[in-house]
Amino acid sequence: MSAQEQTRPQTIHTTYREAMREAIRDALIRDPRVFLMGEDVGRYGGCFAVSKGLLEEFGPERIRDTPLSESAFVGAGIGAAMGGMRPIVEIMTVNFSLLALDQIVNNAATILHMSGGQFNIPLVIRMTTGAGRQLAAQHSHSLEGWYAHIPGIKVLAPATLEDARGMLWTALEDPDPVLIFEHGSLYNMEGELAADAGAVDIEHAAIRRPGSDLSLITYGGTLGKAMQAALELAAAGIDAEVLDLRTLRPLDNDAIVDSVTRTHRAVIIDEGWRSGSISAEISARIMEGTFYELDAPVQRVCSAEAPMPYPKHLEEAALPQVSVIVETARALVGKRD
Amino acid sequence: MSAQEQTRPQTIHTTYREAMREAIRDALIRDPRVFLMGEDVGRYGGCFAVSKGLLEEFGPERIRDTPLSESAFVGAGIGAAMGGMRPIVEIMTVNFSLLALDQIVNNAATILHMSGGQFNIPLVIRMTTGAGRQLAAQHSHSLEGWYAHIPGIKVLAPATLEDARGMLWTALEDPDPVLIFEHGSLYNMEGELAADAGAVDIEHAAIRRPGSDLSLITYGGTLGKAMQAALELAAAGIDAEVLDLRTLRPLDNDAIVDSVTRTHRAVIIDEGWRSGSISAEISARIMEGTFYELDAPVQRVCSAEAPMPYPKHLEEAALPQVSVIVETARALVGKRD
Amino acid sequence: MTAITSITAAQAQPQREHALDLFRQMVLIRRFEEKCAELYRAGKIHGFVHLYIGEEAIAAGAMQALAPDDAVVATYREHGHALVRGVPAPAVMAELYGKQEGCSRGRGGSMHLFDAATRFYGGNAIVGGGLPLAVGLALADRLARRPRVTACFFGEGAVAEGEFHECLNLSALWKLPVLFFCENNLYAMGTALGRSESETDLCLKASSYEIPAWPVDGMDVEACEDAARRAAAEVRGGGGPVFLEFRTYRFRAHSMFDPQLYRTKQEIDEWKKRDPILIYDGRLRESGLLDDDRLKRIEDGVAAEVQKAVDFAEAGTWEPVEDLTRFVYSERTRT
Amino acid sequence: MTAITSITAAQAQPQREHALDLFRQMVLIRRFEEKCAELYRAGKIHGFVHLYIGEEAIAAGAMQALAPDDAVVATYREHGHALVRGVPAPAVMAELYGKQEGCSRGRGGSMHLFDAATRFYGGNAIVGGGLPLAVGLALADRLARRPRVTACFFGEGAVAEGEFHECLNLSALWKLPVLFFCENNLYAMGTALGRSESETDLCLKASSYEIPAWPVDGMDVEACEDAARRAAAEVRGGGGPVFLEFRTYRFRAHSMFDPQLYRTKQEIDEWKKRDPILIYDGRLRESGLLDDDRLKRIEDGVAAEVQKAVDFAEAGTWEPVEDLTRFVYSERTRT
Ligand SMILES: Cc1ncc(C[n+]2csc(CCOP(=O)(O)OP(=O)(O)O)c2C)c(N)n1
Ligand SMILES: Cc1ncc(C[n+]2csc(CCOP(=O)(O)OP(=O)(O)O)c2C)c(N)n1
Ligand SMILES: [Mg+2]
Ligand SMILES: [Mg+2]
Repeated sequence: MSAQEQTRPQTIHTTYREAMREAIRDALIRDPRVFLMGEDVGRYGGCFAVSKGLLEEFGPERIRDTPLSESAFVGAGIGAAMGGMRPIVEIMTVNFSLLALDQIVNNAATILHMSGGQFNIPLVIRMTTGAGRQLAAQHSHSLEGWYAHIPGIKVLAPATLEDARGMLWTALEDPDPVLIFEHGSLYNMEGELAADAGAVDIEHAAIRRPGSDLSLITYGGTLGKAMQAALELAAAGIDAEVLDLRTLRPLDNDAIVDSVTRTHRAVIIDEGWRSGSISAEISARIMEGTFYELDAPVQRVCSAEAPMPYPKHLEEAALPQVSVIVETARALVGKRD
Repeated sequence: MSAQEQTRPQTIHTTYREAMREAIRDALIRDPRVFLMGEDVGRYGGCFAVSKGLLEEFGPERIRDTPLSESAFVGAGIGAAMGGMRPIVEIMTVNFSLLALDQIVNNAATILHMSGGQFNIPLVIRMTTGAGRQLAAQHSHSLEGWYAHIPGIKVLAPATLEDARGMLWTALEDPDPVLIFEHGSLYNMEGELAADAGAVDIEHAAIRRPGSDLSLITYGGTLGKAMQAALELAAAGIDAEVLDLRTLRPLDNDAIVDSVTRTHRAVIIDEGWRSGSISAEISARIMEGTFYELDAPVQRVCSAEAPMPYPKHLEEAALPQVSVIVETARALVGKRD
Repeated sequence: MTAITSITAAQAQPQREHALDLFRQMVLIRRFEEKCAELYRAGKIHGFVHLYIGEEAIAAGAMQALAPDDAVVATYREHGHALVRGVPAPAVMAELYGKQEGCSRGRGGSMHLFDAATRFYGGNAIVGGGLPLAVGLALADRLARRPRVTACFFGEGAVAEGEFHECLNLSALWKLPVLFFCENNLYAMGTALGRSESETDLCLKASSYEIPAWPVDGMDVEACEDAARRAAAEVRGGGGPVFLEFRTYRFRAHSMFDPQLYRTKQEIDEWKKRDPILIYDGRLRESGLLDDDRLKRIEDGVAAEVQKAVDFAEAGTWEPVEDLTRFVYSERTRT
Repeated sequence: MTAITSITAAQAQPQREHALDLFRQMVLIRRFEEKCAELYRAGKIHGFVHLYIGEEAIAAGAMQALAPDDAVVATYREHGHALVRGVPAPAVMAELYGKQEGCSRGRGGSMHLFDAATRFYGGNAIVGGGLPLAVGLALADRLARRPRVTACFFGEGAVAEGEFHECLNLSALWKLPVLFFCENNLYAMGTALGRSESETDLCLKASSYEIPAWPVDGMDVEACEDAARRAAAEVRGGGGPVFLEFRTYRFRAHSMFDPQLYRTKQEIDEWKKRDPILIYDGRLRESGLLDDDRLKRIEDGVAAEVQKAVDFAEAGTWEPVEDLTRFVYSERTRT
């Protein structure tokens, strides 16, 4: 055992928001080609305060406030990436990204392939996703799984402080467009982070809790709920594994299949609307990859198929909840044959 | 047996394109609130000649050419529907619908729910979908399955002359937004249609060929390929059932589960990119609905996960083909345990 | 191009009752929203709430040009518009609480007020998202040969969105009866107009679609009313849309979470001298229509109305969880 | 607002060689595309093909203003732009055949010509879809302090798209070096300009963003060159974007499937009198630069070049099916 391994790394107490900000700062310092552009990233201090202070530190050329023109500034990010820069484009929330979808799907995702490999697009697009803050039907979408349908882009969903801190740099080093979805309810998440935390891989899912009785498969905003459910299940004598997908495109198929091959049962937890969500893809992958190892049908805990209502009680009823995960898992394990 | 049933109905020889045009004509004649609006639906004669001749018959108020402004004219369709009209909005192809996605997802799909039931939106949006005509990466998308993720809208995929003729009126009678996806390769499809063909139900999938050995589940542009595959399988002694989903949202869950419960095996054929396609949802529904009846894992035949290349041989390689369906089905049936 | 006329403060002596009613409407919005801020802090109202304080003259004035069967489309900053349009204050407050007695059954909250009875089509939280709806409502009226107009309110931030341009063009091309009411409060969240538009004269943009357009003093309720009436008359005449730029200022933060780093206290104080209620108060006193006594009666009446709204909201009930997916699709049978 | 100046036919006597080269470029485009039409009918080329015939003066003239390290963004009607920009004719033709020797490896076809060597960024089949890319390329140059410009060609139909407006505003606001080259051929498929724009003076739209803009006779190759040079000089000076409206006409159908119900034969014939090649032919003859003999040599040279392109395409190979998913993501390792 080396000296390094013996010393426990120093940690700092931080939040998901600060980890994300540090990641942006770090990138701006490391690479002069990096700049941040989006609505109110500068003078306002960032819609969710992620970019607060960066304008003062890096100036308006590199912390670039844009007009309300999602299609133009996302497309300009694509062009700037082709022109040799490393743009980080922030779309305030995933709901507004629909206005830029043509640029993302018809340009960012296609140009490398349809140019026969000539023009790659090293662009990072960050956006907030998800519900939980009573923002109602036009501000609560979870469309990261939907984006994961598009070949040519990569889709990340950092769920931990490490990933909030580390995924951005890896994404910026990637030669292709990478979308990072930050769940709005995570920004205030606090915890310890290694003082020297840095880039992380974006190719592998992570087992956040090993277990043997069933796999809880999830990502992003629902990881915390899955962990909580695993705790409650443990109390009931059920040993749940929690798999954090981390990257939704490309999916880490091996990790999914391995986990379920060991546990023989799976519950997928996904804040997207159930029908056509990424949870369906995961279920299909399990079907295809380890059908004969399944002891019971894979289950899904997703959001109710309705636009998100404003009042707290209805929003909670619409979203995946710990109690439902626990219940679903218990029923599944009970169904042993 | 009544006299009516004994007389074989008169049929006419027609095409999918003409059936669609007759459906539009019929709607314009029946209901003065109906109008057609979109790019080049009038003077040009319709991008795929569907609306040819309608301008002359109904005039420019009701056959309304629009500027290249997808977001505005789709949104105007939503507004006009709320204002008491029954608009048929044509988006030239699904690729351009991305420019109108904000209006479809954030307004059309949400307003009834978030207004507490006050404002329904009796809007029909028609668009061409799919590949097969060497139109390359920006004109060959199959996003109907993607749209099927959105609660609040309905998604139809007419694959037969009857459905091309009959789905529109039913969609117009529906109080909510309905999207109709017409696969571009179907327009020239010829065949016999009952002279008195009219509205059809949009709630049920249809068994286009009954069978007992496995279910081929598909819709829209790939129905023909599935039927052809069933023929070839029959020659090899395998009796395949072909289920045409017809409506992708809401899915006819019972039909899917019933069919697979009888055949114990399923192959889903879908022109969408595999990951996150509607085929994943169907696989997940089978997992959830009839897992214990499955004799083998459900398989999917989808498009390659790449932007569509232009040359014929690559386009064909990218798309689901009869030979692959047959091969997949044979392997699946061989896998009896 | 269309001539640009500057409308200064109203000249005509308004009817006594009407003037006091305008004043009262502004006071109602102000007190209602002050209460909202209080209730937000008290944890009764949640989510995003955008106050209209400082901009009351626009809704109060412009809405006078509309008849009951005209339509209104607004943004997420629409409490004032809903109140002046006639959505009952209790129904608005109950909506902010999320109670099922709210004007959107409690499902919309502050950003999504809807009301069929007054043809109030939202409450849209996507910047620019309401404009196409307004164009479509006007198209329906045109096709049905109904002499209605649709008023569409939006902030100057929306001018940068592509949808703004598509909608101006489409409505002008088809000569549709839309009133584009741009509320230029100089900021879109933290982005000053000069940092979002290369040309800050917004009327020029409307002119580039052959749409008549002129700026209005948005702090003067009578100027707002006059301009809106003139515009509405033009639109009803069949000449197509009109664009008005109401120049105003929001006195409060963008929403409840805004440290306002992007503007100075002095700038805010400067504008507060032009408080539309203050100004109109002065004018009404000058012309003898208002005195302390009458003011008190107005304030008392408004306070009672606001209290009634709060009581109604407090007494309201939660929509049962079982109804979560009701109205994803219509319950009505075919029409 | 910006002054609008009308540029008439070029005044300066161009250099002899340069003039003949301009002429030759136009002839190359014409003959190349005539061959395309023939090959399409022969089943060698497929998909959507949009011919530029009639509009050659714009690409041939405007491209002269660009240096080798400037960038070009075009539309689906871009054969001419690619050829003049220097993408080798054989590589273009092989692309139309779908052969892997094509400039996009055969994957793009007619609507998606790409070429890194000449900084030719497509070939975009979404109307308006290339404009944001041009803005971004220019932004990169600005941030990297490179004195380059980006020329963005698009049709007048794109002016109705929201993206057009967002991009004009963004580039003007940030003073980015973009040349917006609008090819106004009066029709977007079957939709005449007057049926798609309420205000058909396109330069007015650019002016509403404070972008200098003027119309150019798009049938006069020297006028196109002069205007583009003037615009490029202005843009290189750091003043931000310039918008040029090239007035032109397409002589052929929109694509290969268009019965042209929306315009009359007379109208087409009227415009054909202004055929840019015919006009320049006349002018060159007048000034003694062209005679039958020289014309024959040019035509022969072009014919040989086109034939070489066809031969190259014919001899080209199909990309192996195994490569179908290559370049969905980059093969390069991290940069
Ligand atoms: C398409 C879209 N982008 C971004 C936002 C976030 N956002 C909400 S309000 C706002 C500012 C809008 O400013 P303006 O239109 O001037 O209206 P105001 O708030 O000043 O009344 C922004 C950026 C949004 N709601 N929609
Ligand atoms: C967003 C979008 N909508 C519709 C189309 C279909 N379409 C292709 S070309 C075209 C006409 C464009 O006209 P214009 O911009 O004037 O260019 P031109 O073809 O005249 O060169 C249309 C409607 C498209 N490609 N993209
Ligand atoms: Mg504003
Ligand atoms: Mg054109």
